[in-house]
Amino acid sequence: MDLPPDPPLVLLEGVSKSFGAVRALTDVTLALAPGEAHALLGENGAGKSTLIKTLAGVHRPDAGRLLVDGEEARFSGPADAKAAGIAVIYQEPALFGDLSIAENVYTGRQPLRSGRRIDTRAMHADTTALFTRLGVVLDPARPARGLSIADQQMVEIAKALSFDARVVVMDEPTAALSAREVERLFAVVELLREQGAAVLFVSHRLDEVFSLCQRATVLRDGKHVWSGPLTGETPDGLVRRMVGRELSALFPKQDTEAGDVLLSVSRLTREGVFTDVSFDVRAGEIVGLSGLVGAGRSEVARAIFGIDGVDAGEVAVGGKPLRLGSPTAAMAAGIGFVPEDRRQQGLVVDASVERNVALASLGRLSWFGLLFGRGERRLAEDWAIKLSIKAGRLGAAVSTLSGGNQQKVVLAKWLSRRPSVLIVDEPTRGIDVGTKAEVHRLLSELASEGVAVLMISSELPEVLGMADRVLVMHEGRLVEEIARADATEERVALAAAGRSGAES
Amino acid sequence: GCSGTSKDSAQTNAPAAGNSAAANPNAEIKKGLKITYLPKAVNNAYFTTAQKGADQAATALGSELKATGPSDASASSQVTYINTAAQQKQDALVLSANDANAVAPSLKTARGQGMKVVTFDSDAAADARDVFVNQATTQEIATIQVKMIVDATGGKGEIAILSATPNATNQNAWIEIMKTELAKPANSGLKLVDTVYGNDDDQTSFQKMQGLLQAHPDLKGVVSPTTVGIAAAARYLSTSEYKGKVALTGLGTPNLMRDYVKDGTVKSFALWDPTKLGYLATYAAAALASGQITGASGEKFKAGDLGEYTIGEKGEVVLGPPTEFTKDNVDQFQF
Amino acid sequence: MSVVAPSRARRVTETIGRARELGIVVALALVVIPTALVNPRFVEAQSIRDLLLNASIVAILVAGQTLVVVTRNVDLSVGSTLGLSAFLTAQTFADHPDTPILVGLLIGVVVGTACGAVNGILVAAGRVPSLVVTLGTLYVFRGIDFALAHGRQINASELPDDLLALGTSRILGIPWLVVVTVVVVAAASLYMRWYRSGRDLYAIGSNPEAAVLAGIAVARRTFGAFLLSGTVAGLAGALWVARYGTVDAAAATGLELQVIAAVVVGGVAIFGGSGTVVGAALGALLLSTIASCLVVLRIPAFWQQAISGALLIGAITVDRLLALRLSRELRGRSDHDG
Amino acid sequence: MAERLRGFARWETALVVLLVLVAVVGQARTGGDFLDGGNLFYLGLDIGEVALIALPLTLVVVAGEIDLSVASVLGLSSAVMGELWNAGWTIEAIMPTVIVLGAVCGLVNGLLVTRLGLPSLAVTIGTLALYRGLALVVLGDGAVADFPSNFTQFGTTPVPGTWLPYPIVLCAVLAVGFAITLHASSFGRSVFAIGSNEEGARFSGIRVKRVKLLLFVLTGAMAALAGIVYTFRFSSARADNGVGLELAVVAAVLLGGVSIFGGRGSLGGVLAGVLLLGGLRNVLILDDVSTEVLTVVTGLLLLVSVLAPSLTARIRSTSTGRRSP
Ligand SMILES: Nc1ncnc2c1ncn2[C@@H]1O[C@H](COP(=O)(O)OP(=O)(O)OP(=O)(O)O)[C@@H](O)[C@H]1O
Ligand SMILES: Nc1ncnc2c1ncn2[C@@H]1O[C@H](COP(=O)(O)OP(=O)(O)OP(=O)(O)O)[C@@H](O)[C@H]1O
Ligand SMILES: [Mg+2]
Ligand SMILES: [Mg+2]
Repeated sequence: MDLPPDPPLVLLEGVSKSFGAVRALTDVTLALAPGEAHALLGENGAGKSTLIKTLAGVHRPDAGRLLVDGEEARFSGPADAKAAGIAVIYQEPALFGDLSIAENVYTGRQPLRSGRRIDTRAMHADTTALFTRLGVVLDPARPARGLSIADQQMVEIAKALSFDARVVVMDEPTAALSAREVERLFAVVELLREQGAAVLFVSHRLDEVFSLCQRATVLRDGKHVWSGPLTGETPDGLVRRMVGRELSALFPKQDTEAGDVLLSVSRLTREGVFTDVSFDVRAGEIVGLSGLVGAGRSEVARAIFGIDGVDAGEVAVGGKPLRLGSPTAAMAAGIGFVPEDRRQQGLVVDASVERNVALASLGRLSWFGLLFGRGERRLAEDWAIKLSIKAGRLGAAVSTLSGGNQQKVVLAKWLSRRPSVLIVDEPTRGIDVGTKAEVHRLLSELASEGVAVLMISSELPEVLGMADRVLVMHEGRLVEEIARADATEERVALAAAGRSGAES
Repeated sequence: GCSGTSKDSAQTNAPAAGNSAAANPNAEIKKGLKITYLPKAVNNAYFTTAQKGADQAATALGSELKATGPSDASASSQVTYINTAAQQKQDALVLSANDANAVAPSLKTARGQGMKVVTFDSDAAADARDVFVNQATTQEIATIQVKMIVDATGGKGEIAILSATPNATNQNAWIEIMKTELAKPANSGLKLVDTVYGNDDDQTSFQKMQGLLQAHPDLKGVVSPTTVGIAAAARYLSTSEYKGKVALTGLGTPNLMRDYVKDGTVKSFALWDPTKLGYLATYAAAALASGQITGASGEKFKAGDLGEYTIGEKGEVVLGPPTEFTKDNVDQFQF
Repeated sequence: MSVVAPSRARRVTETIGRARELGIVVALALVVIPTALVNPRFVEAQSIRDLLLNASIVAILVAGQTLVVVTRNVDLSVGSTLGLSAFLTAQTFADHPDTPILVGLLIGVVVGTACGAVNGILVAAGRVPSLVVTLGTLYVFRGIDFALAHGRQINASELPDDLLALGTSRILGIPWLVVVTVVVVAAASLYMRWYRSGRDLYAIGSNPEAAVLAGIAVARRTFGAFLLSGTVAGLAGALWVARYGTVDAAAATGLELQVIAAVVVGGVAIFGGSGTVVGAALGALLLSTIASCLVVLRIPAFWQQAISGALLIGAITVDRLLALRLSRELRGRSDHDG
Repeated sequence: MAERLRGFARWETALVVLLVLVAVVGQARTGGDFLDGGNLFYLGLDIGEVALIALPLTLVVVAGEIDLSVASVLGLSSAVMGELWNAGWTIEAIMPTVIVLGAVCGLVNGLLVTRLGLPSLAVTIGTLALYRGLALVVLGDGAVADFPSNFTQFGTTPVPGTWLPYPIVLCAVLAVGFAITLHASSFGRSVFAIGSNEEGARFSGIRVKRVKLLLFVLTGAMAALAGIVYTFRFSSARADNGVGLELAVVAAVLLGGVSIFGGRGSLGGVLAGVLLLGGLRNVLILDDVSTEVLTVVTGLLLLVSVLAPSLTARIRSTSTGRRSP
């Protein structure tokens, strides 16, 4: 075990955590030294957020212990972690929409004046000062509801900084930020380090990791794989540690002949969200839709499927115009849609696996609206075998399944309808390595059967490995289309950042 | 309607399961009769007082009196209790009906099973009970209220009525006759301008009284033919600037109204003694259950301390004229 | 990133924020002015005092209910709590005529607080939906009330005059009861506006999961909100005795619906997170004023309830449309500076 | 969550056990009066309207909404029935008209909830006042009581040769329909999906608004039907018929194990809940237990119905070291 030179500020030792059947963490050890920026790396679902939530007092570990300043600490809730000087920026911003930005920053710690009253003026001034440090212009008095993801993330960062914490944990703080804000953030982190704080940093962008951090810890499938200084490490080396095998094996996209145009989107516009989006997807093709978080990719998919209305533009499926604004019409036309947020949108997690699988096929399974016999069960059994869904019983609630298996349930739900056009939004978010490969194999297989697949993904390697063509969105516009042969990580990333067209 | 059942084509409800048995005026009152006392609602002070009389009568008669009832005075809430009494094979039921019609079907069924039914205070449909013990005739009650308001206002000006619920059988009957009385030339100085409903709820009545006074700047008097309403109205008047300017009268209990007749808010009000009403109704029930009477007009029965009563038209027994209370006599009454 | 100048943004949000209370004031004016034109008596001192008095007890309850509703809960038991505390207060005075007024009032407050504590423990520690819990305690408290009262009605003649005077006497022309109401509403509104624990209530209702992550003691605060709602209902019960002078076990039956209606009309979101005590108290005033106006305008008795119902629906519809507009406004602005 | 589900399943079992207990103890305490045909007939009559309204309301609550205006719709339909009868309409024409009227009341609730996105709790508190007010406008303080006996007898006499009241027979037939709709139809699956995760339902192509609208309409129509039954049973059409009944219905639905947050519940549980509340009331009244005890028992049952499943779920989750959200 490689331990940092100084006694660690915080030491997590042999921590394990399970959620039902999912082992999110197994015997993980992590040490944070004062004055260091420490990267926590791993694939989606490796257990990074779980480890962080354990550190933050949100989860109680099943085994292992937590030492702060060498003393064993027991957090019964986030308040205890805060009191111990640990500030956390969670992966999903958790703001109070009805409260002002300043109050969000200072929840429970508002500056007071006489009579223990909240000093609003001081609070606003302090907030403005924090934002100035971060180079953001936000009105501290406005409610947090309606803030963009990036602004929400900045509020979260300001909140963590306002603590003067000794340990600052950041779970993918940069995912939604542009280069300028990232720079500011890094400057602030440097400052924190100089003051002797420890920073735990999660990011999928390895260049950021190398420029910011001194040491790193890699998790794979909830297990500790490696800890050490970053000097002398290469990005490839880290990736190999995270993935555990060579990348190419992961993306077995078979080559197929593209057929007729099955999905045709033209000049689709939803004001303030995306503008003038046009593209085609052909039978047998997987088209990747890339871009930064917040670029509006999910919104395009939602509009095609009829969840949101549009202000202009048309969609045709198999040459026939589609009535927009109605998921029922989209389904009838042969579109299937695996949404990005499986717990909220993809599944009814309290309901059983079979109910979920059958939910989009009720019309077909019923006879004059009545569900007789075991139609749902049979459908679910069928697809559980096809996709090797691991569930105790098909009658068990989906919430008891592991993330990957939940994702497979969503896929089963849509594949069982035999769609001609399949839209998948972040199909592998939060699912483990093995399952990810399986999902990729499935998508590839579907394409080879003549389905038109539109795949939205934030993971560049996934897009590059799977897509026949890559479309890139930036701030609501389609900025580039790149053929598979020309698609490189750099080119897609540049386009996503809005700096395309430098070369063609 | 061409072939369906409409009001014109339908026969009205079948006549009551008639009392074929003949009365035996000399029959002894049976001992240990089981009688259920069923007020409009259990938490109503008026009925709690009446129950005292019923208890006295039951003790005197050697009967077993059981008081029960719903907590709200809605139209149908008594039916369960009527059914239960029938199920428990009670000999007689002493009842003040929340709704004359709603209780009728279950009363008929219960009578079919041999239970005798006496209504008091508020009648049920005439064919659904044996005897109705009326506190006073509708005419008497209406007349005395008109007389009191004429006295209080000097017979001139606008008046209004603050009643119980819009559906209250008694109040509506009294109000009808009061209107007829007011239409007489002798009372032409009084003009009835409004009728409002306090739902026999203290707070609502209180606020409806306020509203009345604001809505009618020239109002000279208010008649409230309900004990809850008059008490609430008096309380409002006594502390408002209208005290002494707007007259109030109606039906109230001495205990609730004592302060207000003494401080001059109210000159007079009327009521019968609810204790006597409960007492008489229980005697009637026992007489019926013992076969002394059948409820036919002209039959006579003895009601303990109250003396002998004769059954009148439609099986009605009248307790006696209402008493008018003023500051001079109110202290003689405790109920 | 936002590049909107803060001054402009602040102005927009604040105007819209205030508009919700302003809206109720305007609605009040719309109700009062025409009525006063038809019947000038409506705005005389006695009448205005009566309007305020009529709204006062509900307004007190509304102050407590707002605390609860803001946390994304609801307290349906306030009517029963009030009834129980009113009866016990009245009984104390009736059976022990020497009881000092303040002690008697305190008894009501303590009874209410105890009821609130029961609700609070069940909801916060049992982690069960407050709607069901308080529907249950609505029955339980009322049943206990019935059992204790046993048909007894306590009336003004059994109560000390000093107590009754509290319900009718005035200071500087303002009825005492109204003064107490204003104090309660002001205290609750200051608490929710200026104190950390008050702001926590908004946070809990706005985003319960985030509240846990932010280290807010959700269970304790929720308990506190129910406790205070009970305390306030207890106080309202004691004042009820003073105001109406007649109490039986059925006092304030069904009042909970009026209270919730006032809260909703007053702009408190039924799913928590937003709304003010002042707004809700104005809502109570609006509803009771409407009821008075209908009488004063000589709207036939049978129409009054239908009209109040329609106005209630109208009020929440307008409130909803305003809120939708506000959120569209906010979204529109962040879209354009993206 | 699974524990929770199993907990609920067990609550329904517990309801049946409680029912049997009430029957046995009731039978013993009342000297055999409880399970007597005549008494069962009364019991059936007493729960008839509550049961009729509880059927559709179960679906509404499972879908995550609530309708507090049901008792007012009942009152309005009763008042309109009386008014139309006075106007010389035939019963055969009045009944469908009144049911359509109830459906329209439900439609108004539904439109306010689905089109304007208002919370159903607030909307139906408003229409609770509105519909009751309209009933008063229609019939005022009048009571119409001269309905023909060949109709009122459906509310006052049992089915010949049995102790079964007609409303219960009607209710049983409809209950089968509602049970199939909720538990064995694609519509029912949609209702559950909407209740547990409205957004997820929308993403599955379920027409959330339409389903909810339909449920409110159905509830209105059933409340009107209950109004007809009520009117015949008491031979009395009045504007204040059924005041306060909404709490009894909601209590029965919740007691039946339906989650107020939607997504969980069964029609069998609700029927058991209706029977338990009605049966217990009946036993207690027969046993001369006072009204106050009745009220307390109703409240306690409600508390137990939510606390029991939640506590068992919690005990399990602490044993697995897990925190419930
Ligand atoms: N509350 C929960 N209940 C059940 N399973 C959970 C829960 N939280 C996380 N998991 C599972 O634990 C595993 C680890 O999840 P975690 O969020 O820690 O991954 P991560 O490394 O942060 O991934 P990402 O890079 O996508 O954020 C996943 O399989 C996930 O589905
Ligand atoms: N800069 C911004 N200004 C205003 N709103 C924004 C901005 N960025 C994102 N949003 C809003 O935030 C929401 C989230 O967008 P979302 O993150 O789903 O986009 P996306 O491109 O699909 O990203 P991903 O799928 O990677 O999460 C959208 O409703 C979008 O309108
Ligand atoms: Mg994560
Ligand atoms: Mg997205």
